[in-house]
Amino acid sequence: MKITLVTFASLKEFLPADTEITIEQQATISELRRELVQRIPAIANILKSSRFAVMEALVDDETVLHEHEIVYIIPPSSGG
Amino acid sequence: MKITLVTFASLKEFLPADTEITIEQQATISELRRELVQRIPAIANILKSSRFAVMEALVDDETVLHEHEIVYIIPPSSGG
Amino acid sequence: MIVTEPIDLATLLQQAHRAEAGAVVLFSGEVRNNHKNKSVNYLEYEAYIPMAETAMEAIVQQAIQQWQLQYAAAVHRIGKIKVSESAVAVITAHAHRNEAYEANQYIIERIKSEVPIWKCEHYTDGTHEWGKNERSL
Amino acid sequence: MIVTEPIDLATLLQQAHRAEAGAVVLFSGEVRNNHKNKSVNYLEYEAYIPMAETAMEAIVQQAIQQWQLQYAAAVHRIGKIKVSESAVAVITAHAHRNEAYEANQYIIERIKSEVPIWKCEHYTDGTHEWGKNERSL
Repeated sequence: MKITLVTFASLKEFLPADTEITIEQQATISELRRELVQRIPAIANILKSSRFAVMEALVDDETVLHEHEIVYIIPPSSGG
Repeated sequence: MKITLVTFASLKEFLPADTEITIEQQATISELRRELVQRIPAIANILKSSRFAVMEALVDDETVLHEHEIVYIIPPSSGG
Repeated sequence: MIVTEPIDLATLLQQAHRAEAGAVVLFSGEVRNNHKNKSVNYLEYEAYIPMAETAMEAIVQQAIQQWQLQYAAAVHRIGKIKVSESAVAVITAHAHRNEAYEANQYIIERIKSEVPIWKCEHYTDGTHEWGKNERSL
Repeated sequence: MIVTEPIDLATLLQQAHRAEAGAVVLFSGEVRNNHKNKSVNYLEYEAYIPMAETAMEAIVQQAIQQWQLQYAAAVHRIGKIKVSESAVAVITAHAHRNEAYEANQYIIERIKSEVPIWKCEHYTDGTHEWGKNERSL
């Protein structure tokens, strides 16, 4: 299935802000993490400390993704 | 000898802001304190926690006063 | 609140006076001209705006409850911000000053560690670096 | 500095921005509409002006040295001050925020306990009462 990834900050330098990718049906956030690290090993560290959100709400590693969903990858805050 | 007392805040309600008084030659601040408490017993407490200044500098209890000096009596701060 | 225009500290202050408040504390986080011994040209902030606004508002409301503040507000600016300009402002008003200071620090600490906003330092040598938060999530 | 006119917080803030400072903290001590369950009409402040100005300046300079502040200033207003108006303002600027907060609190604490300035609360029932400092000298 296809999902869209939205990235921010340093992650954008590895993965464009708005990227469509194809992953297995019923994949979880945790599987998405693994898939991304395999494709782009350089982001392993950032991903480890990033949170994920769907529809403006944080989601945990067990959350199951659905076709066409937009997944926001939120690296550690550095505002202020 | 004559000296002038300058008072502030609650002390003014007992002793006008600018009061000339006569005390013994060579009196010290400590003797001035005693003298004032005798004359106006109601200010004993405030005087105990007040500082004295002459010519914009704090003076201690042993400081000797001189004729025509202006003595500022500074009660505890309550600014801010 | 997230804004793209310069933060107007004077107006923020004006809105914070309350008859029951004896203390108003304003914090302004401003862009420094140096970072890790490198000369800073400007900063650029990015936010995941809807979540950032919700998170900031929740932090402010939490502080109002916890300290019984008369007033509190927080504003973060995003986009390019020049040296000496304010990137974030927090204002708190309380009957007493210790609470106003404490709540103010609480709000800025939580904004920095939790709200999805990111800083990119642009140096005068042309390089740039995304900010790293010392604390982990 | 001792002033008789309203304290202009916006101008104070404007003067405090420094390229090396990442944090500016402003404290405004304002007149509350109540004190010890009595309704306050206005406050009246009195100072022994020359000593008060010297003492405030010394405290500010001490804080600048101690925290290596980029900037610090303190202003106290005297005379009649209405509810919600600022009686005292302290502003500090530092590379980092913790120092800016800490130095700011240090300055206001010392002003309140040491500087020869006195407050008289005038209540709406027509009575008045000179402020007492909880701390002894």
